[in-house]
Amino acid sequence: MLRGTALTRATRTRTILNNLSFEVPAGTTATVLGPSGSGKTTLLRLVMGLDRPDTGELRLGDQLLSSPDRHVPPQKRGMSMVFQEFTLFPNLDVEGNVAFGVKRARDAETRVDALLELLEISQLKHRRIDNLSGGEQQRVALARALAVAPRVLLMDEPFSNIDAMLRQRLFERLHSYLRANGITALVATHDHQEAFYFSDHILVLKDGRLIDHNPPRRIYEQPANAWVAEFFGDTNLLTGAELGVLAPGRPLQPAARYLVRPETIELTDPGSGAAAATVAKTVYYGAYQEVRLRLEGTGPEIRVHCTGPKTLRVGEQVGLMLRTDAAPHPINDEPAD
Amino acid sequence: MLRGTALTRATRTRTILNNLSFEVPAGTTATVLGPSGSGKTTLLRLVMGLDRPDTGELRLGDQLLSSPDRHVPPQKRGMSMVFQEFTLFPNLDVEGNVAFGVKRARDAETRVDALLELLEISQLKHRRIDNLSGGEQQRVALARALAVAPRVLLMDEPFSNIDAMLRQRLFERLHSYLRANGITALVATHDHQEAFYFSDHILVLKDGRLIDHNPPRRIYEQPANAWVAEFFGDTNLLTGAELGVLAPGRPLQPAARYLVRPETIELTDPGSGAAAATVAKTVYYGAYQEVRLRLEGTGPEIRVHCTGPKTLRVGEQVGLMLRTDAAPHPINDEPAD
Amino acid sequence: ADTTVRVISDRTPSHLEPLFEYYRTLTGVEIESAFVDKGLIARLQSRPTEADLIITKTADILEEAKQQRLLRPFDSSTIAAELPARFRDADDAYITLSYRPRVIFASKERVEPDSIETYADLTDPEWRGRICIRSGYHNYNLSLLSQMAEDQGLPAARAFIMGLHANLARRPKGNDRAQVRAIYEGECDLSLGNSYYMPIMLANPEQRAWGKATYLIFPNQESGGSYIMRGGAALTTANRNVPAATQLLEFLVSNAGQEFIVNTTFEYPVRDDVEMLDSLRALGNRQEGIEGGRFKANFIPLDAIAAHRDAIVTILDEVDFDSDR
Amino acid sequence: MSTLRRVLTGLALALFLAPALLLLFRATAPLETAALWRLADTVLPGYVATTVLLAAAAAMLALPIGVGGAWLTTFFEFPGRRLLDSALALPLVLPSYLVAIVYRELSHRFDWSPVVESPPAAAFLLALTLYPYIYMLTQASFRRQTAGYLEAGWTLGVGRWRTTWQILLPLALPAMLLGVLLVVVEVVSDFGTASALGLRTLTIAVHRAWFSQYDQALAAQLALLTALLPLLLVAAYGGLTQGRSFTTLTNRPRSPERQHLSFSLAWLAAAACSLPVLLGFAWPMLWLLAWAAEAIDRFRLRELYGDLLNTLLLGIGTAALTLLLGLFFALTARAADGPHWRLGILSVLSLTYGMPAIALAIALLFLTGWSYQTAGGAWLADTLLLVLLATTLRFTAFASFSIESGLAGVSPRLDDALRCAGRGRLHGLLRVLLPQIRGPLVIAALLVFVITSKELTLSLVLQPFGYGSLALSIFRFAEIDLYPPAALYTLSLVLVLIYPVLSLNRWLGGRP
Ligand SMILES: Nc1ncnc2c1ncn2[C@@H]1O[C@H](COP(=O)(O)OP(=O)(O)OP(=O)(O)O)[C@@H](O)[C@H]1O
Ligand SMILES: Nc1ncnc2c1ncn2[C@@H]1O[C@H](COP(=O)(O)OP(=O)(O)OP(=O)(O)O)[C@@H](O)[C@H]1O
Ligand SMILES: [Fe+3]
Ligand SMILES: [Mg+2]
Ligand SMILES: [Mg+2]
Repeated sequence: MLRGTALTRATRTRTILNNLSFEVPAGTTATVLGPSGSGKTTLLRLVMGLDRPDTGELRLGDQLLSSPDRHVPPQKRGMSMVFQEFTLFPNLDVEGNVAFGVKRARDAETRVDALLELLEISQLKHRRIDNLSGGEQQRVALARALAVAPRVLLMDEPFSNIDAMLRQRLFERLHSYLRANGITALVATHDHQEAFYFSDHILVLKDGRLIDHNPPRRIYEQPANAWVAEFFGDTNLLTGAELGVLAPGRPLQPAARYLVRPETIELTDPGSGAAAATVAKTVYYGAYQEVRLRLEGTGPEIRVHCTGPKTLRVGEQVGLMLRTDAAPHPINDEPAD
Repeated sequence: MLRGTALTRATRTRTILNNLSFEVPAGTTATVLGPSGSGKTTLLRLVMGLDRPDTGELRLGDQLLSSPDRHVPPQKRGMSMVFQEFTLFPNLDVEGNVAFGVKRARDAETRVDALLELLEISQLKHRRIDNLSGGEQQRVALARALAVAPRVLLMDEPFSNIDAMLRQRLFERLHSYLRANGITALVATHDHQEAFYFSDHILVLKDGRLIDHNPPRRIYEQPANAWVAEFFGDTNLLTGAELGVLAPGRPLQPAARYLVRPETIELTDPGSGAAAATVAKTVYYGAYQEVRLRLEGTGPEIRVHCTGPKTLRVGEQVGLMLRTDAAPHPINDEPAD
Repeated sequence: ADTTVRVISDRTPSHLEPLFEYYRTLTGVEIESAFVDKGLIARLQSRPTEADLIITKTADILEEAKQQRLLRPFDSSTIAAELPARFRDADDAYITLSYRPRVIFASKERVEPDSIETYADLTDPEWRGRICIRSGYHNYNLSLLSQMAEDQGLPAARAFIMGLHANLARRPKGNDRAQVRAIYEGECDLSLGNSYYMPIMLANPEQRAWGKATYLIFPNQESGGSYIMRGGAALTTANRNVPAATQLLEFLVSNAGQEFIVNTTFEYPVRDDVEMLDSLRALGNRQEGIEGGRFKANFIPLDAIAAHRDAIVTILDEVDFDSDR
Repeated sequence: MSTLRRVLTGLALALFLAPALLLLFRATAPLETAALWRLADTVLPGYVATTVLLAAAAAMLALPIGVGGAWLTTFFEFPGRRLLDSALALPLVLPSYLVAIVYRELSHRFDWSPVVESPPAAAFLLALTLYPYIYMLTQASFRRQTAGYLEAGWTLGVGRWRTTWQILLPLALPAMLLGVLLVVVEVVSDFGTASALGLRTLTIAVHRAWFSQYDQALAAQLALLTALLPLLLVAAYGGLTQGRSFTTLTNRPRSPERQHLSFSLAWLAAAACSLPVLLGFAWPMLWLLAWAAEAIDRFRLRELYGDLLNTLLLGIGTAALTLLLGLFFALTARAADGPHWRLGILSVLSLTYGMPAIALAIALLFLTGWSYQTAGGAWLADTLLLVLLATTLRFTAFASFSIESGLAGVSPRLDDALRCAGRGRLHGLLRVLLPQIRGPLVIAALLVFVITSKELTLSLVLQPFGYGSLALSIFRFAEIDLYPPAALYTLSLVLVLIYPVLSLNRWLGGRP
């Protein structure tokens, strides 16, 4: 169990991390998610021990790792970290980088080979670092961190330069690798897809505060507040009164606000459905089409994701209704903290 | 019009770019998409003039930019570039970096301010670049490239460290900025979402070859081959015979292979639908759930994305059918080139 | 109207500057000087007309320069009248300004007076491991050995070199004074050095003890005389200001000029009417036949000396003269 | 690389090669090798052996002192670190031969002072006075490195020492090697120390051939032979750095924090850093002070005036010129594909620097001899300009090596970024690239200034009429064993040089 209690870190002018408390059960994966500049990297550096907290405590199991007056140095924490900017050693080749932290030289060769294999970079083994592509470097950095067999693996945006297909494969392998080796992982990412796939828990950071800390599904469907809801996907925030138009007959509180995900609204032929609307904008995303609609009258703009090949045109008239299996979540719009 | 003809670039041991020909009409945005190591960065460097092609030609309008014996140096091309690893100037602050390329000092101040505003980094104006977060650095790099008012803007993974919400905002603003200023853009990315949103055309690279070069929708729905299909989203590649089970009554050629996107298959209650299947695996992605199913009998595994809150369990029985509005695309499984 | 004369010299500036200053007050002629301690001959070769007058501490290079036609014979009845022929080049290309014998420094404690009379005596096995000397290739030694070769024949010079080398106490290193100091410090008993070093050492509080520990022997007084080093002067081929340059040359051999030279360098004058310095009078006073510092010098013509240089160097190389003992 | 640039570089290199070519001409036309063969049969092997031994031993000693000092002062905190950081460069200000003379004199005066007139002892003294080259270049390289590597090491469970050993030190390899190259070249072409200590080196042999034998062909042959040694080292440098990367990506250029050492280690570090300063500077300086005190009554500020002015003019002029040339060369080499230009330039510069100064001086004398007949040429020779040309030719190696070692650490991506930023090369050079190598640049300027101020042979041979400099005055007194006034002038020189050396840290702007 990796546990942070009331961690704070500040520079002279501003607070970067503000009173963070969290828990990552041993052997599970937690994702730190937040917008750019929210303090993800700072948190990871703090857990790694590269920086010290100004207040608060960090524990791994029974061991006190960091507190304002105690500090286990990073190299003694049994952790390893993948840096956002990789920080590979330029004078070593790929193999040298990956083998760098391996204690027993005898193991190094096989271990390195296995990891390069895992990350699909075997053919780069003897290449110089400086002419690898971005994604290749990133995988080398990942291999290097895995090679030391850490208790806790910290990864700062480990897949930011890797395409979806490869990422998917790596996800799966890495996931089972972490499980098989009982490694606790903390992943910083800005990509909620990554977070959904990978993690048992998600820590949502905003401006250095932890504003949600729950399993993925919970966060998507019952986010702590409107901001979290939006961060994890397109949203419609509708009052009970507005939503009532789309879902006549549901028991809704007219003044409350509800989170309605775009994929839970169905488009129907004009005239049918619960409400009539006009297409205001469409964006094609492959797997779905985002449609922004204006309800008849002066209702709010509503976003709908609709799948399938049907092409909608701006100005077209359609019908709208809430899917019957959808359960709109009432949103407490105050910030969580 | 930016036009490459038969561009090739090789190292001693391997070919990195192989006989690439493409066109980007003036004022439009094209995305170079491909897996890690496919040659995206190399292509951008070549267009920028940082590297020379071994064969082939590159033209901008009437001007010959690169050929094996002619080479307009990068600083004379009226282009600018955002690097994958940002490569900010470490001795200058944010303002200094962004203002670097602005020729007339008088313009610099307002121009820089406007761009910082656009990219939401105004508050960083006087910060040193070494303590910026990854996403902040990336935006500074983008601002720096925009500040020189290029004819052609090259961006190498410009949003890889930026969260979806911000990215969405930046997309929109950048898009209108590029249009408003008539800037031709070439964006390398591994993220097909980005490509879909942003681009008029997509260039799909694989192992240094251009294997598809079409508008987004065309690529998603009628990809050049199976690999492209998979790269742009989850796929089911089913023979006509297999697909027939899901869509009885459609005119399909039993031996041909069809691309069936997961979101075009509907799950129904067990017993109803065209075919019966068992849930093999589910993954929660927020907006949708990926479900892998095994058809009754020994049919292929089928992926379905289903939206809505219904939770499926592994082993559960469900019904399956192709959505009636879906138009499966026959796939020519040979590589495009 | 041009009243400056340009002098180029390899002498120590402090030895000439007072003289130039005096000359200026005397005649109003400005002297511009360059003290090129090294590579003077190369300077002459590459820019033959850069100076009007050359003053050198090793007249050998004037002979070399003459052969390369870099000198202008002077035309001066004064010099012809006042300077004995042995101090003038046969073609009046250069003159000798002063000279100093290369003599033997001997330990007062450990070397009996008159146990050595000639250079060749140094090769006596009696002195095995008791002689110090600076590098054999130094101009001073090359000149000495060349004179010996001219005077006594090359075989004699070779024998001397080998004998001397066999008697050395240590590897040749340091300058002439360092050898005297080695005698003082007991490392050896005899050394070769230029005569002026004795008065110079005696005048220097730090070195007085070295000088005091030794006495001077003028060798070869029974035969041709001690071998010498010469300082000299000559006109260059520049024709900017020949009369003024000639005048300066004349001044250098005048009584006043000679006094300046002798007083600063402790060398011997080329005029008999210049009074001998007290510090020089005492030199050789332990040696039989030397009175008031008057000794016999061997004035072998410079061209004859130059002819032996290569042969001497060859012999030095063969015995590896500067090697560790 | 553009054609214009090629041509310009070619011309500049030709200028640097001219002295060597003249020597080659003298050495081979007419081809007289009898003297050389005779020498080869007799004493030459000894000269070569002494030279090689001296160079190798001095380099082996200077390397650990220089690198060790740089390592300790950059990465650790210990008592006196601030002071020692600057003080370690101090031996630079004393002319090597003078230090040798001090130690030689002391060995005569005191039984306990060791005898230094042997090649190993001479190598030790040379190392003591020359290690600052390595120290300064290496330190500049260390300073530029990022804390990121140490942190990366920690995250892999690897401690500071091993990361330093396997990453930080190797990244400073160009700086160390070029520092060693400078030391070796200096030793090989040194005349003063060798002659003060009675060593038989090749450079001594060159002097001998020239001034004792008047044998120009032999002297030229020997001079070329001498310059060969540095060329071998340049080849070694090329071999050792080829195909390796020393660049640090620049997104997070934080320098590592200094580690606080435990009590005993801290004092050990302080002692280790003090020792070279004490032996190479403080101790000889003490004696020079004592000597100078004896001559203080002879001190005339007015006499010093001209010397001082010339020294400053020459030093500053040479520093400026070499910096420009060094930059030009280093940037050319950087812009070129492949290592050929770089090694070519290094070779030419080492050749010009590696030939004994006397050979360069005389070669220049002959090269410019014809021009003396012209008005312009006479003017050139009668001003300081010819000396300036000579010192520039000789010491551009310092500037170029220093800049080269700095640029080796700058990622080529930065050049790429500059070329894409829509501004001309000069703008990028001034605003970004030069600030990146500010340390090496300042060090280059300082080294050249200091070395030029101590320079002897070139100004001796090429001096215009009425010229004097501090170094010349020191030499003339030392030559006739007048140490007190020599010491006095040395103190004046030290006073001129010590301020820039001690301010070095400030000019480097502490840490980025
Ligand atoms: N030394 C520092 N001084 C001042 N501000 C700092 C310092 N280090 C970090 N910051 C600021 O703290 C904030 C959090 O930085 P951090 O690197 O943790 O963000 P992040 O969540 O990793 O963002 P990204 O996704 O962009 O990498 C940023 O706004 C950054 O500019
Ligand atoms: N100088 C080089 N020598 C050898 N191989 C190189 C060199 N430069 C690039 N490569 C290889 O060429 C391939 C293409 O590199 P490139 O950087 O263009 O990929 P990319 O598409 O940008 O990948 P990524 O998405 O990972 O950044 C990579 O496999 C890379 O290792
Ligand atoms: Fe003398
Ligand atoms: Mg970050
Ligand atoms: Mg790339």
